[in-house]
Amino acid sequence: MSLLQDALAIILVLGGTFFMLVGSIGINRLPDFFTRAHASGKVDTLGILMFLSGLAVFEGFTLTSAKLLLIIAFVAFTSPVAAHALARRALIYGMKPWYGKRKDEG
Amino acid sequence: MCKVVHATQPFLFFNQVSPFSTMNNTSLWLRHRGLILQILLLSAIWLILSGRTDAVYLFWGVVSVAFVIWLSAKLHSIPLSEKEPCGTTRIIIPRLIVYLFWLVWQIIKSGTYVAYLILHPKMPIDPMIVRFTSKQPNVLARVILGNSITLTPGTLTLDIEDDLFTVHALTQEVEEELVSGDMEARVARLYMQDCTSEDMCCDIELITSGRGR
Amino acid sequence: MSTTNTELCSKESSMMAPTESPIVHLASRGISPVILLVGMYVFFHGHYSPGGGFQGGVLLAAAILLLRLSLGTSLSQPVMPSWITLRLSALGALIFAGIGLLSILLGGNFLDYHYLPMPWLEPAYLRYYGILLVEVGVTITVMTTLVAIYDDLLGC
Amino acid sequence: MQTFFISIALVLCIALLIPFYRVYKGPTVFDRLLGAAAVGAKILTLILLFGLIYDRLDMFIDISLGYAILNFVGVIAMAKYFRSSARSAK
Repeated sequence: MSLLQDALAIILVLGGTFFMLVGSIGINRLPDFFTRAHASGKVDTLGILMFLSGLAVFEGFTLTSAKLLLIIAFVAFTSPVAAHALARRALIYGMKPWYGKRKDEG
Repeated sequence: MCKVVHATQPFLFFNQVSPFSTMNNTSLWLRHRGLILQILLLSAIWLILSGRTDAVYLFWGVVSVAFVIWLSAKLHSIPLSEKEPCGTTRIIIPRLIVYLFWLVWQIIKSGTYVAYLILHPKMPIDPMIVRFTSKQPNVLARVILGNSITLTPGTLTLDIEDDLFTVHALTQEVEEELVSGDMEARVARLYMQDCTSEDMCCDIELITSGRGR
Repeated sequence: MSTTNTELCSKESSMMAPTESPIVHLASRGISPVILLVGMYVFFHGHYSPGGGFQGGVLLAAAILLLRLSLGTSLSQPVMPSWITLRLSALGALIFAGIGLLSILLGGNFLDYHYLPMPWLEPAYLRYYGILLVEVGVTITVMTTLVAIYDDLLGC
Repeated sequence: MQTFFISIALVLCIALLIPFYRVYKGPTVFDRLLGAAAVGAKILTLILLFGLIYDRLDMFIDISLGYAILNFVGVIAMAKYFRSSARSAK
Protein backbone atom coordinates (compact mmCIF):
# COMPACT_ATOMS: atom_id res chain seq x y z
CA MET A 1 0.00 0.00 0.00
CA SER A 2 2.67 2.42 1.04
CA LEU A 3 4.85 1.45 -1.89
CA LEU A 4 1.98 2.02 -4.31
CA GLN A 5 1.25 5.36 -2.67
CA ASP A 6 4.87 6.48 -2.95
CA ALA A 7 5.08 5.35 -6.55
CA LEU A 8 1.92 7.28 -7.48
CA ALA A 9 3.21 10.36 -5.65
CA ILE A 10 6.58 10.19 -7.43
CA ILE A 11 4.91 9.79 -10.83
CA LEU A 12 2.59 12.75 -10.20
CA VAL A 13 5.38 14.99 -8.88
CA LEU A 14 7.67 14.11 -11.80
CA GLY A 15 4.86 14.75 -14.28
CA GLY A 16 4.05 18.09 -12.66
CA THR A 17 7.69 19.16 -12.76
CA PHE A 18 7.91 18.12 -16.42
CA PHE A 19 4.84 20.17 -17.35
CA MET A 20 6.08 23.21 -15.45
CA LEU A 21 9.42 22.97 -17.25
CA VAL A 22 7.61 22.69 -20.60
CA GLY A 23 5.48 25.71 -19.68
CA SER A 24 8.62 27.73 -18.96
CA ILE A 25 10.15 26.67 -22.28
CA GLY A 26 6.91 27.55 -24.05
CA ILE A 27 6.87 31.03 -22.59
CA ASN A 28 10.25 31.60 -24.21
CA ARG A 29 9.74 29.65 -27.42
CA LEU A 30 6.30 30.69 -28.66
CA PRO A 31 6.16 33.65 -31.03
CA ASP A 32 3.71 36.18 -29.57
CA PHE A 33 1.85 37.17 -26.43
CA PHE A 34 -1.39 35.27 -27.01
CA THR A 35 0.30 31.96 -27.74
CA ARG A 36 2.50 32.48 -24.68
CA ALA A 37 -0.67 33.00 -22.67
CA HIS A 38 -1.71 29.51 -23.82
CA ALA A 39 1.53 28.09 -22.44
CA SER A 40 1.17 29.84 -19.11
CA GLY A 41 -2.56 29.28 -18.74
CA LYS A 42 -2.77 25.61 -19.61
CA VAL A 43 0.55 23.80 -19.30
CA ASP A 44 1.54 25.55 -16.08
CA THR A 45 -1.91 24.98 -14.58
CA LEU A 46 -1.77 21.27 -15.38
CA GLY A 47 1.76 21.11 -13.94
CA ILE A 48 0.76 22.78 -10.68
CA LEU A 49 -2.34 20.62 -10.32
CA MET A 50 -0.38 17.40 -10.88
CA PHE A 51 2.38 18.53 -8.51
CA LEU A 52 -0.02 19.43 -5.70
CA SER A 53 -2.03 16.24 -6.10
CA GLY A 54 1.22 14.31 -5.97
CA LEU A 55 2.06 15.98 -2.66
CA ALA A 56 -1.47 15.20 -1.42
CA VAL A 57 -1.04 11.53 -2.34
CA PHE A 58 2.31 11.52 -0.57
CA GLU A 59 0.75 12.96 2.59
CA GLY A 60 -1.99 10.35 2.65
CA PHE A 61 -5.44 10.81 4.12
CA THR A 62 -4.79 13.67 6.54
CA LEU A 63 -5.88 17.23 7.16
CA THR A 64 -2.85 18.52 5.27
CA SER A 65 -3.93 16.78 2.09
CA ALA A 66 -7.41 18.29 2.52
CA LYS A 67 -5.77 21.72 2.64
CA LEU A 68 -3.79 20.79 -0.46
CA LEU A 69 -7.07 19.91 -2.19
CA LEU A 70 -8.33 23.37 -1.22
CA ILE A 71 -5.29 24.97 -2.88
CA ILE A 72 -5.82 22.74 -5.94
CA ALA A 73 -9.42 23.94 -6.26
CA PHE A 74 -8.34 27.55 -5.80
CA VAL A 75 -5.62 27.35 -8.46
CA ALA A 76 -7.88 25.50 -10.90
CA PHE A 77 -10.53 28.17 -10.52
CA THR A 78 -8.33 31.26 -10.61
CA SER A 79 -5.68 30.50 -13.24
CA PRO A 80 -8.01 30.64 -16.30
CA VAL A 81 -9.46 33.86 -14.90
CA ALA A 82 -6.00 35.41 -14.59
CA ALA A 83 -4.99 34.31 -18.10
CA HIS A 84 -8.23 35.71 -19.49
CA ALA A 85 -7.76 39.03 -17.67
CA LEU A 86 -4.24 39.53 -19.07
CA ALA A 87 -5.19 38.47 -22.60
CA ARG A 88 -8.29 40.68 -22.67
CA ARG A 89 -6.23 43.64 -21.53
CA ALA A 90 -3.69 43.04 -24.28
CA LEU A 91 -6.43 42.78 -26.92
CA ILE A 92 -8.13 45.98 -25.77
CA TYR A 93 -4.91 47.96 -25.94
CA GLY A 94 -4.50 46.97 -29.55
CA MET A 95 -1.90 44.23 -29.53
CA LYS A 96 -1.82 42.50 -32.89
CA PRO A 97 -1.82 38.70 -32.77
CA TRP A 98 0.69 36.71 -34.78
CA TYR A 99 -1.01 34.79 -37.60
CA GLY A 100 1.88 32.72 -38.92
CA LYS A 101 4.58 33.42 -41.49
CA ARG A 102 2.80 32.24 -44.61
CA LYS A 103 -0.15 34.54 -44.20
CA ASP A 104 2.01 37.60 -43.63
CA GLU A 105 3.71 37.08 -46.97
CA GLY A 106 0.53 36.32 -48.92
CA MET B 1 -19.98 30.15 -7.85
CA CYS B 2 -22.17 30.55 -4.83
CA LYS B 3 -24.97 33.04 -5.00
CA VAL B 4 -28.34 33.63 -3.48
CA VAL B 5 -30.94 32.23 -5.81
CA HIS B 6 -34.10 34.24 -6.15
CA ALA B 7 -36.75 31.62 -6.50
CA THR B 8 -39.38 31.78 -9.17
CA GLN B 9 -41.59 29.20 -7.50
CA PRO B 10 -45.07 30.36 -6.41
CA PHE B 11 -44.95 31.55 -2.85
CA LEU B 12 -46.39 29.24 -0.23
CA PHE B 13 -48.43 31.09 2.33
CA PHE B 14 -47.56 30.08 5.82
CA ASN B 15 -51.03 30.48 7.32
CA GLN B 16 -52.34 27.90 4.89
CA VAL B 17 -51.78 24.51 6.41
CA SER B 18 -50.03 22.50 3.80
CA PRO B 19 -51.21 18.88 3.55
CA PHE B 20 -47.71 17.70 2.77
CA SER B 21 -45.15 18.65 5.35
CA THR B 22 -42.30 17.68 3.05
CA MET B 23 -43.51 20.18 0.49
CA ASN B 24 -42.84 23.03 2.88
CA ASN B 25 -39.31 21.71 3.35
CA THR B 26 -38.68 21.55 -0.36
CA SER B 27 -39.89 25.07 -0.83
CA LEU B 28 -37.56 26.30 1.90
CA TRP B 29 -34.73 24.41 0.25
CA LEU B 30 -35.57 25.85 -3.15
CA ARG B 31 -35.95 29.39 -1.94
CA HIS B 32 -32.69 29.56 0.03
CA ARG B 33 -30.68 26.98 -1.85
CA GLY B 34 -27.84 29.36 -2.68
CA LEU B 35 -27.52 30.65 0.87
CA ILE B 36 -27.61 27.16 2.41
CA LEU B 37 -25.01 25.91 -0.04
CA GLN B 38 -22.82 28.91 0.67
CA ILE B 39 -23.00 28.38 4.44
CA LEU B 40 -22.23 24.67 4.07
CA LEU B 41 -19.29 25.36 1.75
CA LEU B 42 -17.81 28.04 4.00
CA SER B 43 -18.19 25.85 7.09
CA ALA B 44 -16.46 22.97 5.32
CA ILE B 45 -13.62 25.28 4.28
CA TRP B 46 -13.28 26.54 7.84
CA LEU B 47 -13.15 23.00 9.25
CA ILE B 48 -10.53 21.99 6.70
CA LEU B 49 -8.45 25.08 7.39
CA SER B 50 -8.71 25.02 11.16
CA GLY B 51 -8.67 21.32 11.93
CA ARG B 52 -9.39 22.01 15.61
CA THR B 53 -12.54 20.86 17.31
CA ASP B 54 -12.15 22.74 20.62
CA ALA B 55 -15.23 24.68 21.66
CA VAL B 56 -13.40 28.00 21.43
CA TYR B 57 -12.23 27.47 17.85
CA LEU B 58 -15.63 26.17 16.75
CA PHE B 59 -17.08 29.36 18.21
CA TRP B 60 -14.58 31.48 16.27
CA GLY B 61 -15.55 29.49 13.17
CA VAL B 62 -19.22 30.34 13.64
CA VAL B 63 -18.27 34.00 14.15
CA SER B 64 -16.13 34.02 10.99
CA VAL B 65 -18.74 32.33 8.80
CA ALA B 66 -21.42 34.70 10.07
CA PHE B 67 -19.16 37.70 9.35
CA VAL B 68 -18.37 36.50 5.83
CA ILE B 69 -22.03 35.75 5.08
CA TRP B 70 -23.02 39.18 6.37
CA LEU B 71 -20.39 40.94 4.29
CA SER B 72 -21.07 38.99 1.11
CA ALA B 73 -24.85 39.32 1.47
CA LYS B 74 -24.35 42.94 0.50
CA LEU B 75 -22.93 41.73 -2.81
CA HIS B 76 -26.30 40.39 -3.93
CA SER B 77 -27.75 43.85 -4.35
CA ILE B 78 -25.16 44.54 -7.05
CA PRO B 79 -26.55 43.60 -10.47
CA LEU B 80 -24.81 40.84 -12.38
CA SER B 81 -24.46 42.93 -15.50
CA GLU B 82 -25.89 46.14 -16.86
CA LYS B 83 -28.70 44.60 -18.82
CA GLU B 84 -29.71 41.73 -16.60
CA PRO B 85 -30.72 42.14 -12.98
CA CYS B 86 -30.02 39.38 -10.46
CA GLY B 87 -31.90 36.81 -12.47
CA THR B 88 -32.67 33.19 -11.87
CA THR B 89 -29.42 31.31 -11.89
CA ARG B 90 -30.72 27.94 -10.86
CA ILE B 91 -28.18 25.37 -11.90
CA ILE B 92 -28.87 21.63 -11.98
CA ILE B 93 -26.43 20.24 -9.42
CA PRO B 94 -25.97 16.60 -10.59
CA ARG B 95 -25.21 17.83 -14.08
CA LEU B 96 -22.73 20.32 -12.61
CA ILE B 97 -20.83 17.49 -10.89
CA VAL B 98 -20.70 15.43 -14.10
CA TYR B 99 -19.55 18.57 -15.92
CA LEU B 100 -16.74 19.17 -13.42
CA PHE B 101 -15.38 15.66 -13.97
CA TRP B 102 -15.51 16.23 -17.73
CA LEU B 103 -13.63 19.50 -17.17
CA VAL B 104 -10.82 17.76 -15.25
CA TRP B 105 -10.39 15.39 -18.20
CA GLN B 106 -10.30 18.41 -20.51
CA ILE B 107 -7.57 20.08 -18.41
CA ILE B 108 -5.38 16.99 -18.71
CA LYS B 109 -6.01 16.78 -22.47
CA SER B 110 -5.31 20.46 -23.05
CA GLY B 111 -2.08 20.44 -21.05
CA THR B 112 -0.67 17.49 -22.94
CA TYR B 113 -1.81 18.90 -26.29
CA VAL B 114 -0.18 22.32 -25.78
CA ALA B 115 2.94 20.66 -24.35
CA TYR B 116 3.12 18.53 -27.51
CA LEU B 117 2.81 21.67 -29.64
CA ILE B 118 5.58 23.41 -27.69
CA LEU B 119 7.99 20.48 -27.76
CA HIS B 120 7.43 19.69 -31.44
CA PRO B 121 10.57 20.87 -33.28
CA LYS B 122 8.62 22.64 -36.05
CA MET B 123 5.92 24.00 -33.70
CA PRO B 124 2.89 23.30 -35.95
CA ILE B 125 0.79 26.19 -34.71
CA ASP B 126 -1.56 28.19 -36.89
CA PRO B 127 -3.09 30.79 -34.60
CA MET B 128 -6.36 32.51 -35.44
CA ILE B 129 -9.11 34.45 -33.77
CA VAL B 130 -12.65 33.09 -33.82
CA ARG B 131 -15.68 35.21 -33.06
CA PHE B 132 -19.03 33.53 -32.62
CA THR B 133 -22.37 34.06 -30.98
CA SER B 134 -23.57 31.54 -28.45
CA LYS B 135 -27.09 31.56 -27.07
CA GLN B 136 -26.59 30.94 -23.37
CA PRO B 137 -29.47 31.41 -20.92
CA ASN B 138 -27.74 33.86 -18.55
CA VAL B 139 -24.52 35.55 -17.49
CA LEU B 140 -23.33 32.72 -15.28
CA ALA B 141 -23.61 30.23 -18.13
CA ARG B 142 -21.55 32.56 -20.30
CA VAL B 143 -18.89 32.80 -17.61
CA ILE B 144 -18.78 29.03 -17.19
CA LEU B 145 -18.48 28.67 -20.96
CA GLY B 146 -15.68 31.25 -21.08
CA ASN B 147 -13.69 29.53 -18.35
CA SER B 148 -14.25 26.14 -19.98
CA ILE B 149 -13.03 27.49 -23.32
CA THR B 150 -9.87 28.65 -21.60
CA LEU B 151 -9.37 25.22 -20.07
CA THR B 152 -10.10 23.10 -23.15
CA PRO B 153 -7.27 22.28 -25.56
CA GLY B 154 -5.75 25.11 -27.54
CA THR B 155 -8.36 27.82 -27.02
CA LEU B 156 -8.26 30.98 -24.91
CA THR B 157 -11.18 33.31 -24.25
CA LEU B 158 -10.22 36.85 -25.12
CA ASP B 159 -13.45 38.73 -24.62
CA ILE B 160 -17.16 38.33 -23.91
CA GLU B 161 -19.56 41.04 -24.95
CA ASP B 162 -23.14 40.00 -24.27
CA ASP B 163 -23.43 36.99 -26.58
CA LEU B 164 -20.34 37.59 -28.69
CA PHE B 165 -17.34 35.46 -27.78
CA THR B 166 -13.86 36.28 -29.04
CA VAL B 167 -11.61 33.25 -28.80
CA HIS B 168 -7.95 32.73 -29.69
CA ALA B 169 -7.36 29.28 -31.14
CA LEU B 170 -3.97 27.68 -31.70
CA THR B 171 -4.67 25.31 -34.59
CA GLN B 172 -7.32 24.52 -37.17
CA GLU B 173 -8.58 21.27 -35.58
CA VAL B 174 -9.12 23.01 -32.26
CA GLU B 175 -11.16 25.71 -33.95
CA GLU B 176 -13.37 23.15 -35.71
CA GLU B 177 -13.97 21.33 -32.45
CA LEU B 178 -14.90 24.59 -30.75
CA VAL B 179 -17.29 25.69 -33.46
CA SER B 180 -19.07 22.34 -33.54
CA GLY B 181 -20.98 23.52 -30.48
CA ASP B 182 -20.48 20.44 -28.33
CA MET B 183 -19.26 22.34 -25.30
CA GLU B 184 -21.82 25.11 -25.68
CA ALA B 185 -24.60 22.53 -25.58
CA ARG B 186 -23.02 20.94 -22.50
CA VAL B 187 -22.98 24.28 -20.67
CA ALA B 188 -26.51 25.14 -21.74
CA ARG B 189 -27.71 21.74 -20.57
CA LEU B 190 -26.66 22.73 -17.05
CA TYR B 191 -29.68 25.04 -17.10
CA MET B 192 -32.12 23.92 -19.74
CA GLN B 193 -33.71 20.53 -20.19
CA ASP B 194 -32.79 19.77 -23.75
CA CYS B 195 -30.97 21.43 -26.59
CA THR B 196 -29.06 20.30 -29.63
CA SER B 197 -25.52 21.21 -30.42
CA GLU B 198 -26.27 22.50 -33.93
CA ASP B 199 -28.21 25.64 -33.07
CA MET B 200 -26.02 26.74 -30.17
CA CYS B 201 -23.22 28.40 -32.08
CA CYS B 202 -23.88 30.79 -34.95
CA ASP B 203 -22.45 33.82 -36.79
CA ILE B 204 -18.97 32.34 -36.90
CA GLU B 205 -16.28 34.70 -38.13
CA LEU B 206 -12.66 33.69 -38.57
CA ILE B 207 -9.81 36.20 -38.46
CA THR B 208 -6.70 34.57 -39.87
CA SER B 209 -4.71 37.48 -41.19
CA GLY B 210 -3.44 40.77 -39.91
CA ARG B 211 -5.80 42.84 -42.04
CA GLY B 212 -8.93 41.56 -40.32
CA ARG B 213 -8.92 43.92 -37.41
CA MET C 1 -22.35 59.69 -0.77
CA SER C 2 -22.56 57.34 -3.72
CA THR C 3 -23.27 60.12 -6.21
CA THR C 4 -20.22 62.10 -5.15
CA ASN C 5 -18.15 58.94 -5.37
CA THR C 6 -19.25 58.21 -8.90
CA GLU C 7 -18.52 61.79 -9.88
CA LEU C 8 -15.12 61.81 -8.29
CA CYS C 9 -13.78 58.53 -9.66
CA SER C 10 -12.34 60.21 -12.72
CA LYS C 11 -8.97 58.52 -12.66
CA GLU C 12 -10.47 55.06 -12.56
CA SER C 13 -12.84 55.60 -15.47
CA SER C 14 -10.06 57.03 -17.61
CA MET C 15 -7.83 54.01 -17.02
CA MET C 16 -10.50 51.33 -17.11
CA ALA C 17 -11.70 49.33 -20.07
CA PRO C 18 -15.00 50.47 -21.59
CA THR C 19 -16.80 47.44 -20.14
CA GLU C 20 -15.39 45.10 -17.56
CA SER C 21 -15.26 41.43 -18.42
CA PRO C 22 -18.06 39.31 -16.92
CA ILE C 23 -15.60 36.50 -16.22
CA VAL C 24 -13.50 38.62 -13.88
CA HIS C 25 -16.65 40.14 -12.39
CA LEU C 26 -18.32 36.85 -11.47
CA ALA C 27 -15.11 35.07 -10.49
CA SER C 28 -14.21 37.78 -8.02
CA ARG C 29 -17.73 37.60 -6.61
CA GLY C 30 -17.35 33.89 -6.04
CA ILE C 31 -13.78 33.99 -4.77
CA SER C 32 -13.95 36.94 -2.38
CA PRO C 33 -15.97 35.17 0.40
CA VAL C 34 -13.37 32.41 0.41
CA ILE C 35 -10.55 34.95 0.71
CA LEU C 36 -12.43 36.66 3.56
CA LEU C 37 -12.75 33.31 5.35
CA VAL C 38 -9.05 32.56 4.90
CA GLY C 39 -8.28 36.00 6.33
CA MET C 40 -10.45 35.30 9.37
CA TYR C 41 -8.71 31.94 9.80
CA VAL C 42 -5.26 33.51 9.67
CA PHE C 43 -6.39 36.10 12.19
CA PHE C 44 -7.85 33.64 14.71
CA HIS C 45 -5.03 31.10 14.49
CA GLY C 46 -2.15 33.45 15.11
CA HIS C 47 -0.99 31.33 18.05
CA TYR C 48 -0.55 28.05 16.22
CA SER C 49 0.42 28.93 12.68
CA PRO C 50 2.07 31.85 10.93
CA GLY C 51 -0.33 34.73 11.03
CA GLY C 52 -2.00 37.14 13.32
CA GLY C 53 -3.43 40.59 13.08
CA PHE C 54 -1.40 42.08 10.28
CA GLN C 55 -1.52 39.11 7.91
CA GLY C 56 -5.23 38.54 8.51
CA GLY C 57 -5.88 42.20 7.85
CA VAL C 58 -3.93 42.06 4.61
CA LEU C 59 -5.94 39.07 3.39
CA LEU C 60 -9.25 40.73 4.33
CA ALA C 61 -8.12 43.86 2.51
CA ALA C 62 -7.14 41.72 -0.50
CA ALA C 63 -10.69 40.37 -0.74
CA ILE C 64 -12.19 43.84 -0.65
CA LEU C 65 -9.60 45.21 -3.08
CA LEU C 66 -10.41 42.34 -5.45
CA LEU C 67 -14.03 43.51 -5.45
CA ARG C 68 -12.91 47.12 -5.91
CA LEU C 69 -10.72 46.11 -8.85
CA SER C 70 -13.22 43.96 -10.68
CA LEU C 71 -16.51 45.74 -10.01
CA GLY C 72 -15.15 49.27 -9.98
CA THR C 73 -15.14 51.60 -7.02
CA SER C 74 -18.67 52.91 -7.35
CA LEU C 75 -20.31 49.50 -7.79
CA SER C 76 -18.52 47.94 -4.83
CA GLN C 77 -19.52 50.67 -2.41
CA PRO C 78 -22.14 48.51 -0.57
CA VAL C 79 -19.48 46.09 0.63
CA MET C 80 -17.31 48.70 2.26
CA PRO C 81 -18.20 52.35 1.69
CA SER C 82 -15.37 54.80 1.15
CA TRP C 83 -16.45 57.14 3.92
CA ILE C 84 -16.26 54.45 6.58
CA THR C 85 -12.69 53.30 5.94
CA LEU C 86 -10.74 56.06 7.66
CA ARG C 87 -13.15 56.15 10.60
CA LEU C 88 -12.84 52.39 11.07
CA SER C 89 -9.06 52.60 10.96
CA ALA C 90 -9.17 55.29 13.63
CA LEU C 91 -11.43 53.01 15.67
CA GLY C 92 -8.92 50.16 15.36
CA ALA C 93 -6.08 52.36 16.54
CA LEU C 94 -8.30 53.50 19.40
CA ILE C 95 -8.91 49.89 20.47
CA PHE C 96 -5.18 49.16 20.41
CA ALA C 97 -4.15 52.29 22.31
CA GLY C 98 -7.14 52.12 24.64
CA ILE C 99 -6.24 48.67 25.94
CA GLY C 100 -2.65 49.77 26.48
CA LEU C 101 -3.66 52.92 28.29
CA LEU C 102 -6.28 51.06 30.33
CA SER C 103 -3.62 48.80 31.76
CA ILE C 104 -1.51 51.88 32.58
CA LEU C 105 -4.47 53.44 34.40
CA LEU C 106 -5.00 50.24 36.39
CA GLY C 107 -1.40 50.24 37.61
CA GLY C 108 0.63 48.26 35.09
CA ASN C 109 2.83 48.94 32.08
CA PHE C 110 1.64 49.69 28.55
CA LEU C 111 -0.20 46.60 27.21
CA ASP C 112 0.21 44.75 30.50
CA TYR C 113 -2.61 42.25 30.12
CA HIS C 114 -2.65 41.13 33.75
CA TYR C 115 -4.21 44.39 34.87
CA LEU C 116 -7.16 44.30 32.48
CA PRO C 117 -10.53 44.61 34.27
CA MET C 118 -11.76 41.11 33.54
CA PRO C 119 -11.59 39.37 36.90
CA TRP C 120 -13.67 36.36 35.87
CA LEU C 121 -10.81 35.01 33.74
CA GLU C 122 -7.67 33.17 34.76
CA PRO C 123 -4.37 34.94 34.02
CA ALA C 124 -3.50 32.70 31.07
CA TYR C 125 -6.88 33.28 29.47
CA LEU C 126 -6.63 36.97 30.35
CA ARG C 127 -3.45 37.17 28.34
CA TYR C 128 -5.06 35.29 25.43
CA TYR C 129 -8.11 37.54 25.30
CA GLY C 130 -6.04 40.68 25.80
CA ILE C 131 -3.85 39.79 22.83
CA LEU C 132 -6.97 38.90 20.83
CA LEU C 133 -8.52 42.31 21.52
CA VAL C 134 -5.34 44.11 20.50
CA GLU C 135 -5.19 41.99 17.34
CA VAL C 136 -8.78 42.95 16.51
CA GLY C 137 -7.69 46.58 16.58
CA VAL C 138 -4.63 45.88 14.40
CA THR C 139 -6.71 43.89 11.90
CA ILE C 140 -9.36 46.57 11.52
CA THR C 141 -6.71 49.25 11.09
CA VAL C 142 -4.68 47.34 8.48
CA MET C 143 -7.72 46.27 6.46
CA THR C 144 -9.38 49.64 6.28
CA THR C 145 -6.17 51.60 5.79
CA LEU C 146 -5.22 49.54 2.73
CA VAL C 147 -8.68 50.08 1.22
CA ALA C 148 -8.48 53.78 2.08
CA ILE C 149 -5.07 54.08 0.37
CA TYR C 150 -6.50 52.49 -2.79
CA ASP C 151 -9.49 54.82 -2.78
CA ASP C 152 -7.28 57.80 -2.15
CA LEU C 153 -4.95 56.94 -5.03
CA LEU C 154 -7.93 56.93 -7.37
CA GLY C 155 -9.12 60.23 -5.99
CA CYS C 156 -12.47 58.98 -4.75
CA MET D 1 12.83 10.50 -0.49
CA GLN D 2 14.69 13.54 0.79
CA THR D 3 17.22 13.52 -2.06
CA PHE D 4 14.38 13.06 -4.53
CA PHE D 5 12.64 16.18 -3.26
CA ILE D 6 15.86 18.18 -3.23
CA SER D 7 16.58 17.25 -6.85
CA ILE D 8 13.00 18.14 -7.80
CA ALA D 9 13.55 21.51 -6.09
CA LEU D 10 16.66 22.06 -8.22
CA VAL D 11 14.74 21.29 -11.42
CA LEU D 12 11.99 23.66 -10.29
CA CYS D 13 14.57 26.39 -9.73
CA ILE D 14 15.69 25.97 -13.35
CA ALA D 15 12.06 26.11 -14.50
CA LEU D 16 11.69 29.26 -12.41
CA LEU D 17 14.71 30.98 -13.92
CA ILE D 18 13.67 30.46 -17.56
CA PRO D 19 10.70 32.91 -17.51
CA PHE D 20 13.03 35.61 -16.14
CA TYR D 21 14.50 35.79 -19.63
CA ARG D 22 11.03 36.71 -20.89
CA VAL D 23 10.67 39.26 -18.09
CA TYR D 24 13.98 40.81 -19.18
CA LYS D 25 13.55 40.52 -22.94
CA GLY D 26 9.78 40.76 -23.51
CA PRO D 27 8.88 43.23 -26.26
CA THR D 28 5.72 44.49 -24.52
CA VAL D 29 4.62 45.05 -20.95
CA PHE D 30 2.23 42.13 -21.11
CA ASP D 31 4.98 39.68 -21.96
CA ARG D 32 6.86 40.79 -18.87
CA LEU D 33 3.69 40.45 -16.78
CA LEU D 34 3.11 36.97 -18.13
CA GLY D 35 6.64 35.97 -17.19
CA ALA D 36 6.19 37.39 -13.71
CA ALA D 37 2.91 35.49 -13.25
CA ALA D 38 4.58 32.25 -14.34
CA VAL D 39 7.39 32.82 -11.82
CA GLY D 40 4.79 33.37 -9.07
CA ALA D 41 2.98 30.14 -9.90
CA LYS D 42 6.22 28.17 -9.64
CA ILE D 43 7.21 29.78 -6.36
CA LEU D 44 3.91 28.48 -4.95
CA THR D 45 5.01 24.90 -5.55
CA LEU D 46 8.55 25.61 -4.36
CA ILE D 47 7.22 26.83 -0.98
CA LEU D 48 5.33 23.56 -0.53
CA LEU D 49 8.39 21.56 -1.50
CA PHE D 50 10.49 23.36 1.08
CA GLY D 51 7.79 22.63 3.64
CA LEU D 52 8.08 18.96 2.79
CA ILE D 53 11.90 19.06 3.02
CA TYR D 54 11.84 20.80 6.41
CA ASP D 55 8.99 18.52 7.61
CA ARG D 56 6.75 21.48 8.52
CA LEU D 57 4.20 21.11 5.74
CA ASP D 58 1.25 22.17 7.93
CA MET D 59 2.85 25.57 8.48
CA PHE D 60 4.04 26.13 4.92
CA ILE D 61 0.61 25.30 3.50
CA ASP D 62 -0.90 28.40 5.12
CA ILE D 63 1.87 30.52 3.64
CA SER D 64 1.35 29.07 0.19
CA LEU D 65 -2.43 29.55 0.39
CA GLY D 66 -1.89 33.22 1.22
CA TYR D 67 0.68 33.42 -1.57
CA ALA D 68 -1.77 31.97 -4.10
CA ILE D 69 -4.44 34.48 -3.05
CA LEU D 70 -2.12 37.48 -3.26
CA ASN D 71 -0.75 36.23 -6.60
CA PHE D 72 -4.24 36.13 -8.07
CA VAL D 73 -5.20 39.56 -6.75
CA GLY D 74 -1.89 40.95 -8.00
CA VAL D 75 -2.40 39.60 -11.51
CA ILE D 76 -5.93 41.04 -11.63
CA ALA D 77 -4.62 44.42 -10.43
CA MET D 78 -1.78 44.42 -12.97
CA ALA D 79 -4.17 43.43 -15.74
CA LYS D 80 -6.37 46.34 -14.83
CA TYR D 81 -3.86 49.13 -14.57
CA PHE D 82 -0.93 48.46 -16.90
CA ARG D 83 -0.86 50.07 -20.30
CA SER D 84 0.96 48.43 -23.16
CA SER D 85 3.25 49.83 -25.76
CA ALA D 86 1.88 47.42 -28.34
CA ARG D 87 1.96 49.94 -31.18
CA SER D 88 5.72 50.04 -31.10
CA ALA D 89 6.09 46.28 -30.84
CA LYS D 90 6.19 44.01 -33.84
